[in-house]
Amino acid sequence: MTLEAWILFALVLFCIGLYGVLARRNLIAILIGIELMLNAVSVNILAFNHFLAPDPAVGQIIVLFIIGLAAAEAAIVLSIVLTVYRQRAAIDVQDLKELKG
Amino acid sequence: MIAAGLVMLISVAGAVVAVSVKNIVHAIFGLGIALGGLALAFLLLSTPFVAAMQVLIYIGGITIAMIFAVMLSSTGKHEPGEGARRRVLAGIVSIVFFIAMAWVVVGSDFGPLMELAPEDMESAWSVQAIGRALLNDFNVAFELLSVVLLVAIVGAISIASRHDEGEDPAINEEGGA
Amino acid sequence: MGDLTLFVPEAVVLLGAIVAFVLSVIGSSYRVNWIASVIMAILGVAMSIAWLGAAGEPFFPGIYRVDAFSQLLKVGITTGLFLSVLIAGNPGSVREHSRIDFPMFLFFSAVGMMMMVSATELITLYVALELSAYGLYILAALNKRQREGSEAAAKYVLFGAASSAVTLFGISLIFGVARSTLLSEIIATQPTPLMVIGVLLALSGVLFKLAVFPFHAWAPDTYQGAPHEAVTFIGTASKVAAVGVIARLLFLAIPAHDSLVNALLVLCVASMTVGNLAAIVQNDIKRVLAYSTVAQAGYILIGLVSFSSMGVASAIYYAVIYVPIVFCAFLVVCVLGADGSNPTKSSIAGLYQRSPLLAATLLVGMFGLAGIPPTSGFMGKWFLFSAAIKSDLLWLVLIGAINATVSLYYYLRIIKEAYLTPPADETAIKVSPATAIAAGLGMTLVLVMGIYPRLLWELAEAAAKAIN
Amino acid sequence: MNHQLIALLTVMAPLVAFATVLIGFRSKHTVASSIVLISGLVTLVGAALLLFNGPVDGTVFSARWFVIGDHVIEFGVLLDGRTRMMGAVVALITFCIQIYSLSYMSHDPGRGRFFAFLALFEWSMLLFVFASNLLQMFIFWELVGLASFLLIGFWYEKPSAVAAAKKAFIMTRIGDIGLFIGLILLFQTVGTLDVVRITQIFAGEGLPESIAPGRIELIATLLFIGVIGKSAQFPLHTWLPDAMEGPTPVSALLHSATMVAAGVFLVVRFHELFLDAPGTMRFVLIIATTTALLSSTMAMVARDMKRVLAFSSISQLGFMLMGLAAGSLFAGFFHLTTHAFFKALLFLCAGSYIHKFGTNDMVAMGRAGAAGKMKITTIGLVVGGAALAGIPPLAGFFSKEQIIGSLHGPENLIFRIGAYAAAFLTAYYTFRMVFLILRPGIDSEAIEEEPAGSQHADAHDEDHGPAEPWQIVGPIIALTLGTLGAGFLGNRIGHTLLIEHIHHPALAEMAPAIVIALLGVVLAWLDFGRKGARQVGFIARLPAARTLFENRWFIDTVYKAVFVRLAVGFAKLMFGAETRGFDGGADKLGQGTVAAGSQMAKAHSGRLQFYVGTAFVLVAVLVFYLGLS
Repeated sequence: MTLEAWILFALVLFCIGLYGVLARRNLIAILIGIELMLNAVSVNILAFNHFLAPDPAVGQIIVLFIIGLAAAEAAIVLSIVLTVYRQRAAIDVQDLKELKG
Repeated sequence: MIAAGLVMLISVAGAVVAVSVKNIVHAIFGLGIALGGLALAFLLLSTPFVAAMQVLIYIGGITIAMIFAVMLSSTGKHEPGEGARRRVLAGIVSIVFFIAMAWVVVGSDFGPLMELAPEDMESAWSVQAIGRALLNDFNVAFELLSVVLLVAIVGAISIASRHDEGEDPAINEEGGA
Repeated sequence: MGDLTLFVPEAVVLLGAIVAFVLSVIGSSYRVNWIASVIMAILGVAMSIAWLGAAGEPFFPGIYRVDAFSQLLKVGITTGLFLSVLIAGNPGSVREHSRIDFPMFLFFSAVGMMMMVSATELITLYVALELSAYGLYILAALNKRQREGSEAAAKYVLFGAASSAVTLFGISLIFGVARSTLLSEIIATQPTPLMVIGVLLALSGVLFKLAVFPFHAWAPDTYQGAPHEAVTFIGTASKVAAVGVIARLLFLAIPAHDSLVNALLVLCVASMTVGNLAAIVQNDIKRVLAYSTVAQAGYILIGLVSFSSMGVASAIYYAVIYVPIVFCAFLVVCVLGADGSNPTKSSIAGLYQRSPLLAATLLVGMFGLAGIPPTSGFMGKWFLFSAAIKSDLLWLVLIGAINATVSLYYYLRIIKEAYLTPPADETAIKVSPATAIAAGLGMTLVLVMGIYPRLLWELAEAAAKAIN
Repeated sequence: MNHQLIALLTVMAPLVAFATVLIGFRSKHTVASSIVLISGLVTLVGAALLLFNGPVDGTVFSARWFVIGDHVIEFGVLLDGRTRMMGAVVALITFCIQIYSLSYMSHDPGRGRFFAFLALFEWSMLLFVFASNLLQMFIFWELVGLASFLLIGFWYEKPSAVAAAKKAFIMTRIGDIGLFIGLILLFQTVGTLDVVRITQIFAGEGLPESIAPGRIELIATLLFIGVIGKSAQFPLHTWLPDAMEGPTPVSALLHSATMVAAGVFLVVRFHELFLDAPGTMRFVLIIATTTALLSSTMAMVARDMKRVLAFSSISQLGFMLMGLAAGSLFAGFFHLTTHAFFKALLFLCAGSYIHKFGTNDMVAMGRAGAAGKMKITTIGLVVGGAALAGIPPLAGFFSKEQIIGSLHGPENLIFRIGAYAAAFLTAYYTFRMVFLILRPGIDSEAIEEEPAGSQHADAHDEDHGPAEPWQIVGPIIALTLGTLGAGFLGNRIGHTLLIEHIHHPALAEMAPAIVIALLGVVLAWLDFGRKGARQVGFIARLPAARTLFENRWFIDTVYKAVFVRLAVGFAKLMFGAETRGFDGGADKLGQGTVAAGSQMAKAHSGRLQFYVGTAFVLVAVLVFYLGLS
């Protein structure tokens, strides 16, 4: 596998994730999409790291940071999802349209 | 080569399931499959430590948390389905973005960069190297990450906390109406 | 390891976060927590000012740089933090049982911002960015009116997460091409198209924070639904930090690429126009301010896309003066919305009869935003436009100036409501001493920096030189 | 005393008064007005000392303000012929009006605030005039606008006053865009903002060679756009008639020595620069002539006395700019000075009548017996009117003669004819006003209906006490004397401006202007003045022209229509989803947008993803663009 192939693979994953973010109505499903996007970035970085990097530890560390941040982000998003659910008894993004000018 | 193809196939298939099935639990399963596939991919990219972390934190942590959230917020009703219009629009946007980026990636020449690639540096791939880097160049980020995790946990608790004492029932009723 | 004393301002703010955390955990009263926070915030401002002239690298080389640039922005950030903490003393729109946590998140977020503007390594930068962002997401969710607060936070966090994924994708491309995350090494790399696109994608996450078109759509909803005190912080300190990071990232790719500048020019014009025109038709004051933020982000971009030392200096200057200006506006929002509701044009009517102090604060804030002398907003625009003309962007200045005139329309309308419309409810508004001090401070800063721009401008020029 | 101290006292006294009153004495009216009057007196004495103890040239007081790149921007007080002369006029007129306001505003509950704003107004104007640096000039130019906004909207209970204040502020700000960009461009071109330096540079020394062709024209045009807004020239003139909503002393101030005069003074100040831009000067001449003619026609049909005066101000400002554009600094500046006297006088007389009779309508004033009851005011009116009409030997005659004289040569023929026409119309409408008030016709048909403009004969302006108390009579007498005498000060003014040769036209040259002015007066007498006149102007017999003039050539209407269209179209295009619940306010602009907005609001639910998607598409477009280049 070439570097291009890996990057294109990452891009495919990223866009599938993007599709999930844009198309899904369930807030948790949107979060799934975001996780896919983040993972696509990880693939990208490790691919660059594998083929190009002079210091392979750096790429791995970036990915570890991404994983850590993703976990933190998921915690916050999920807690917000819970409050949304408490207020509206649903986690449908289409219900989130009360704020408007 | 074949292994890589297979891994990619598994990941993409899992991802497609994750974003398309109606049942949210199934979608999380799809995500789990995709993440597992990616863990294998990381192995192929010669980063076993990251692959292990992926399994531990992502599959073991984040997806489980999602399942908990689903259980806590289950409406008991059927999941809301997406209309065709939404899907088509989302698909178009994703494809446009993909084409734009793929065009750039395919168009760029990685040859010169490859030439600069170093000889095999086995030692640099080791867990020790990661540890060393974390305590040198990345120590600020590493400390900061621990703060981020603290904030996230405290924040999640704070956001999700209810007030059972009923301090201002008026506002609660109004808000919860 | 370098000279760790350079880290004192950040350390003080971090200490403030820890103090607030401990006080919240041991369950002290909000009053105690707030007083401690105010003291720590004052210390933070004092330390930032004391460390203004500092320069060096407190940690391993290349990771984190303390210089005139970062220190000036830190002063802006801590000022925003201090003012936001000060205004959070009154019963506001933060929900009761989370109020005790409120200052802690302000401080944590501020730490993230301060480290953002000093970080010279992409991962450190990114983690700091996320720290500040997470703090803001949490703050946005703590509204008394939970239905609105949760919606605002959900929109904010999802939009934010999507744009931070794009940012990360950009960072991965930069890393791939430059094979390093140190800005000093990235700058030395010959920028390829892939890298320029990486910079563009990486910028999008920061443009999101600054609420630049097309990453602005969260702003109106979040401003409307988040607690007033949180929006005060989002509207002030986070903008300063974002300007700092944009300036840093731009220097990675622009020297070789006009097209990135052109792309930003488009965003700049679109931001100003969209923000101003949409603000005209809003009724909720917080929404007006949100769209005005979008427009102001456009003005700031004028300085950055001028891409000269003076341009960067003017953007920094504007970002810093912007803090007290916006604060003046939000102070009034906080006081009027003390019951948790959002002030609208009708609730602002007759403010002058109900509280001359608040009306004056609003007046100063609005004139500052509109750029009418002798407020600092005018000097800010003068510097921005001068920089643009120096870079032969006369047409951009023309668009900017027309936009400034359009914006006058809605700013004046708020003033008109406050001064010229009879109030529906004539009871005088009680202003607490802390709020009165905050109002006086805000107005003084706006006017002094407008009448005497010299000191700050010299600092901004030094900052722009430092980043070059 | 040295000049530095005098200058400082002169320009700063009003600020001190403003701050003191606003902080401490807003509701102690007597104290407030006394403080402001004292400051006005200090300023007047100071300005007079500066004027007569000359010549002191150059910046007498300056402080380093800030540094931009290598350029030092200084904040200072500049004394030269132009500033000393203008400063004295400002101080004198303002002081007269402050005294007048003592009586005029004596029953207003907010007069403490009023006097504070007057002081602010004076201070801004003085520092604008004395500014040693263009940026400082701009800041005080804006402050003048701000102060006039506060004063026009002073009676905020009146919605029309508030709308007028806003209109004035925004209209002049449109012009300010030009000025602002012009001054930045000027700064980039010549590398300095120092007024003296700029004057020297454009007077012939050291203009950088490398300036792109047309650059100076561009700068001058941009500066002039600011003047168009401030001095109410066509096509931004529409705010000035509406600004009548403010108290009458404010109008007097606004129309004579401050605000509108600021625009003309800017051209005076940078006359050297304008002279270096002949193309722009031609443009100025065209605009100024158009304005002078257009607003004269509007004045011919107005019934509201203040409106007639407002239109005449616009027209006279056009005259001043014509003189300046024809190249004669002296003519323009001379007319600015004399006009300040007689226009302030006319407004004070108008205020006096309005105060007494509670109406702005000239016909109603006449019927109420204005002529008999108020002797001194009536003398003032006649003198001021004659000066405005250009009857020798009053102030207006000489300065107008200078302007017409400056329009010599075949290339200016058309403008010369325009000037004569405008002068004729001026004489006509001025004496229409005089006759309507002084010789009320018994069978006057003019009293068919109350025109809309006179409805707001201010509720505040009621008949209180004696018709002509000293506070009102004093300033009127002073200004009457000024109007009688100012015409003969030409040499003195020329001397102060350091102009060596003033052309004194011979009687033969003056003859056409005198004849034309007298013709105007005679026609007005035939229409309005003679015994048994029907008091219907000849315009009224031309329905088409009358409609056109009464609707002010439909310029306001066109503006409204165009802007509403634009706003609605734009809203439909872009902001459908984001516009709801707007209360419309006074403007149609908003209503159209709301209608368009609420329609679109339904189309975009689930907006979060809509916007995320939009952002991604736009990023993709940018990526394509970057990839292509």
